Amino acid sequence: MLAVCDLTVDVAPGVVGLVGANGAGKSTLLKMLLGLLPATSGSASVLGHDVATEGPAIRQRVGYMPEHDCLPPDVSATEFVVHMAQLSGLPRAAARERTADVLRHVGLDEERYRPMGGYSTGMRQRVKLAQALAHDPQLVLLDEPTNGLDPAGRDDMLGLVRRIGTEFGISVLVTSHLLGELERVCDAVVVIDGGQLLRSSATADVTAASALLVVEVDARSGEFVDALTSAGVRAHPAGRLVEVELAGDGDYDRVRDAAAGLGVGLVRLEQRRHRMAELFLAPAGGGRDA
Amino acid sequence: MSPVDATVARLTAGSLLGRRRALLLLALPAVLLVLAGVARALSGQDAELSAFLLSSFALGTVVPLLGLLAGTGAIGPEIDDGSIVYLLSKPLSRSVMVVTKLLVAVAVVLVLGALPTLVAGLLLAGTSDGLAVGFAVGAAAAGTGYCALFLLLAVVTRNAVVVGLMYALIWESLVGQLVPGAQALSIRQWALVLTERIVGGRAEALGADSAVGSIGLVLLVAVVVGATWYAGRRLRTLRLTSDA
Amino acid sequence: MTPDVQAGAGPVESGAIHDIGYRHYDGERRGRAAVRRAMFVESARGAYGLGRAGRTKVMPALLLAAMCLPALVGAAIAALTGADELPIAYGGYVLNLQVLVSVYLAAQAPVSVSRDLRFGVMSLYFSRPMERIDYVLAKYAALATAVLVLMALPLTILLAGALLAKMPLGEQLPDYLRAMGAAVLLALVLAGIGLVIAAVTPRRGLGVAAIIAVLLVLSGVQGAAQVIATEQGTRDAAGWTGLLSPYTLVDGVAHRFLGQDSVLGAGPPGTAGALVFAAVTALLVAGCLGLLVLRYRRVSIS
Amino acid sequence: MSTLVLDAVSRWFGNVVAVNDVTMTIGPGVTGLLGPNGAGKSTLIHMMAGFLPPSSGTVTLDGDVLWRNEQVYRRIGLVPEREAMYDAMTGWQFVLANARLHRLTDPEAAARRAVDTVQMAQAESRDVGTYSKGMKQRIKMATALVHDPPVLLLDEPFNGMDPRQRLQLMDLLREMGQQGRTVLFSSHILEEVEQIATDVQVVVSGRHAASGDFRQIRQLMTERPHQYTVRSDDDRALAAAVMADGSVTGVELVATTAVGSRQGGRALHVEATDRASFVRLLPQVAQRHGIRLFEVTPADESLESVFSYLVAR
Repeated sequence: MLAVCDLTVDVAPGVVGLVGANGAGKSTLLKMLLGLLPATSGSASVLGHDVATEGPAIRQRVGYMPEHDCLPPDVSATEFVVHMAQLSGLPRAAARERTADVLRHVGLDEERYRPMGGYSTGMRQRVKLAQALAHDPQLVLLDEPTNGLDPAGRDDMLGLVRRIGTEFGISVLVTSHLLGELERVCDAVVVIDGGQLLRSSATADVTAASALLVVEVDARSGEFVDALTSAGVRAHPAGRLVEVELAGDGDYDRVRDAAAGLGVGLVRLEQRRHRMAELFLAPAGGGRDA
Repeated sequence: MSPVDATVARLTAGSLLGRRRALLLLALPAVLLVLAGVARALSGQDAELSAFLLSSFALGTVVPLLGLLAGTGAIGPEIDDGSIVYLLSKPLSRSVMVVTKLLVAVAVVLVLGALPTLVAGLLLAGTSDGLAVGFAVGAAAAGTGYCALFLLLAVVTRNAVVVGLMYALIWESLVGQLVPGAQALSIRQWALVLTERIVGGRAEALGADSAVGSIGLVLLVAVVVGATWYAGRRLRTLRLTSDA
Repeated sequence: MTPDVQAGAGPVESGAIHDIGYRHYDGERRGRAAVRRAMFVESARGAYGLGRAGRTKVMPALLLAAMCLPALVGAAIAALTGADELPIAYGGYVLNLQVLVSVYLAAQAPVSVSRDLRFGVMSLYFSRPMERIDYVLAKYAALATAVLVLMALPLTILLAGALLAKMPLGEQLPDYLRAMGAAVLLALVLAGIGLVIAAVTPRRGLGVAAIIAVLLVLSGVQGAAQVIATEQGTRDAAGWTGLLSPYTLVDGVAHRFLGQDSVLGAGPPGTAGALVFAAVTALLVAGCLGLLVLRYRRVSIS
Repeated sequence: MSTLVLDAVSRWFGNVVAVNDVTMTIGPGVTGLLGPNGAGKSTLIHMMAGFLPPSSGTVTLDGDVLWRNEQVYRRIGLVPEREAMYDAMTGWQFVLANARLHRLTDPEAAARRAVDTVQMAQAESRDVGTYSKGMKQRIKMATALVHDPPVLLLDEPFNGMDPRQRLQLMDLLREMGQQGRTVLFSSHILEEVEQIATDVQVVVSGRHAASGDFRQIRQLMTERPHQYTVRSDDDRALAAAVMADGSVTGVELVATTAVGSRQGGRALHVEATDRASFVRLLPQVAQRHGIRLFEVTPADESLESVFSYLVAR
């Protein structure tokens, strides 16, 4: 089964997003970067170390947070992360010290002494992140860190990922299929689907504004569309919204004047950003279920 | 409405006879039969040896292990990974589920425990002293008792197998030897009452007798019925929390 | 090469002191040996529930107590009655309680390895500078140590009891040391068997049942074979049956090489027997290790 | 047409109160049970599925108590959150087995209909163990539909699904709702709830925080200021003009930093208590002062903000 095929990309320091549907090859790529999965062809190097030959050296400097559950239920977070730090080569005293530090940074307070079996999804994700940071890596690979988190949890985790990339000075490669969040966090994005590279560019231009306006009025939107078309603006209704094809900046004023003229409320006027969602759905298409 | 549901039986058999567990279930009787064959080839029909083999190995080792594997395996895996929810969300009485699962487990123990004990017994001692039939019936009774008890354990606790082991190995055999009184609560001794009746006079001499009187049978039936009834009640209120 | 800390496009704070901020670590980073030792210590302690939730301590504590009870009683009797000999010999102590050892092994081997398989912890281990052979060696040593403790503690209590009863150390020590030597061998053999079986399935219940089934069947078959062999009148044949179960195998080796009198009667026949017993023991340990390395080479880290 | 009624339901485990005095009526259509992790959503669903008795209050389906009443499962289809299924069976065998467990008159036809409804016909002969997350979810839906129940309960159905799989499941739920079934699904992924739930029940730390259409919820919370982001070609002038009106309580000129996606630039944050009059006022004031409006975005209208507002309260 071709999980990842002829992918060529180089990832600069900072926070980089790896986007793809379930089964698009994200986890496979991460395992190859860790030197755990031999690439059938081609080569890769992480922090200057060749993946094929210098696996252990890479794994000493890299932190990995898997997407799937990986925490034993009968041990506490503190005990577990100390153990993991030692397995990364830290002596016991340093491991204990760094664990306390890292658990505080990821926001685990007094629950850290309870067995992890009773942890919520959010707390589990924090422990998984802590064990990836405990040995102070140069690079962390985070596989869908916000999986299963609610909005509050998601924002915390994304804030954390952002802090790791900036304040902690650790490079981050984070994967996700919830696209909105990568927009808010990453400096650059690599989009892969079915194991192939779709696009690799800085986040800014991936979500560049396109020439489409989305307008919503709180009443008489039919008349509103007529007013626009009679003012020479190409507009058509889309559900309770109105889509306007922007011919020039003048159209902004025509929208404003149409709303003012009819005395209706202008609830929404937005440039239809090329949301990553469309970018992601469009090329894959078809019924193939990843 | 019949007390047994064919689909539950088929699902249970499917999860009970998973590849690895089936291997283990088949290995046990296989060893018993090989052993009986070797013993027969080497020392011909020897009553004392046959009784020793049937009592200590067949009834003492193979049957409790089969009961453990079949009894816990009939419902344990489904509760452990949560797939029991597909049974619990059906308009099906919980006691029908438990009875069906018990019958599947007992069937396994009969086919892979009692029957091979009969064959081994015939191989070892022919039909003399009714040893073969006696121990086969004993194996069937003990097997049923073990299945009922261990199935209940699987509903009540996540480490049913370890607790079951502690009962079958430590309580029944180890403690049983040191403290004879403990044998009053041993399923094996209750089943031996049947064996003793079938073997008759020479049961004592051949070591096929039971340390408890015929009250043992009453206790055996009580355990089977009681455990099954209580397992049904507990299944009705089973909470699917996912803690380990 | 640590990337410089670029603080996004916000205004650059000059002179801000991140005192409780994230601190980098530039201390010592040890190699695979230290990693192996850390895994060994954690796993060995875990076999007695140390460092783990309370629930996991119950069963090991119960079994350890059950193992030590007869020794305590024996030591007490010796001390009180001032006997000049222990009521229970060192040599036969473990073999008489082999059921307890088997139950402990069957319960703890899955806790040691199946738990890592079931809860996906392998990917955390193998995403670290640790090879699969390190994992196998650490787990093997840990379980062997745990099983050894289960046997060594009661033997030591017996020794203490003997000394309390003013029995001369010179007399007690040789037997004690022979028994301890046999215990080490038995721990190595049992740990191998236990881990190989437990590593096959992530399901704890099935692992426990499988291990106890193997141990019981082996000792059952051995017992039966021995009875048959003695009836046929050939002591040697009875001796050879010792190969069938780990307990009798180690008892045979201890008998011939450590001079401990064999508990189960017929020891290995002749020097050939002794050599074969020793070879089988070594092969068993090496074989289990080899199987485990093969098994963990195939473990995918998802 | 079936209705699930929770009347003053509470549930505690020891001294932890998971659900606290919740009264809720769930009728036909698609209802989203919404709340942060640990808010008591799955406890509620467990009680509605009859797997957990309420510590106080009653949970009934068309008047029948759900606890220890196996017959109620003729009218309930449950899609559990856990992935565990009988992996050694094929998809078809699994759905058929569920049909037989219901003792339906014609299990084959029922299974056939259910598998086709979830569009899993092409993969039905493969073992369930080989299915992707999305396919497993659809087969679970099939097992819940096989006896054509009027009520469908789904526990976190969207968990871990990528957008494509989510869209397929959303269409399916919308279709179930349109057939008049009472569909209840729990989620904390708000995008889905917004798009398909006709009715929303919000639960926050065990309490029933809000119910009704989420826009209604929005209106109900009028006392909370509405936040707007406006970008124009003369923000400062627009700010002055807008402040003159009574509906606006606060205006703030902010520089939007380029974090990740958005470019830098300036914008106006407006807080208005009277939403309706502000949105009508804005275009008129801009027109009068000749200010070009580039962007008018309600900063707090998505369910996400409704939700975090309730959590914060």
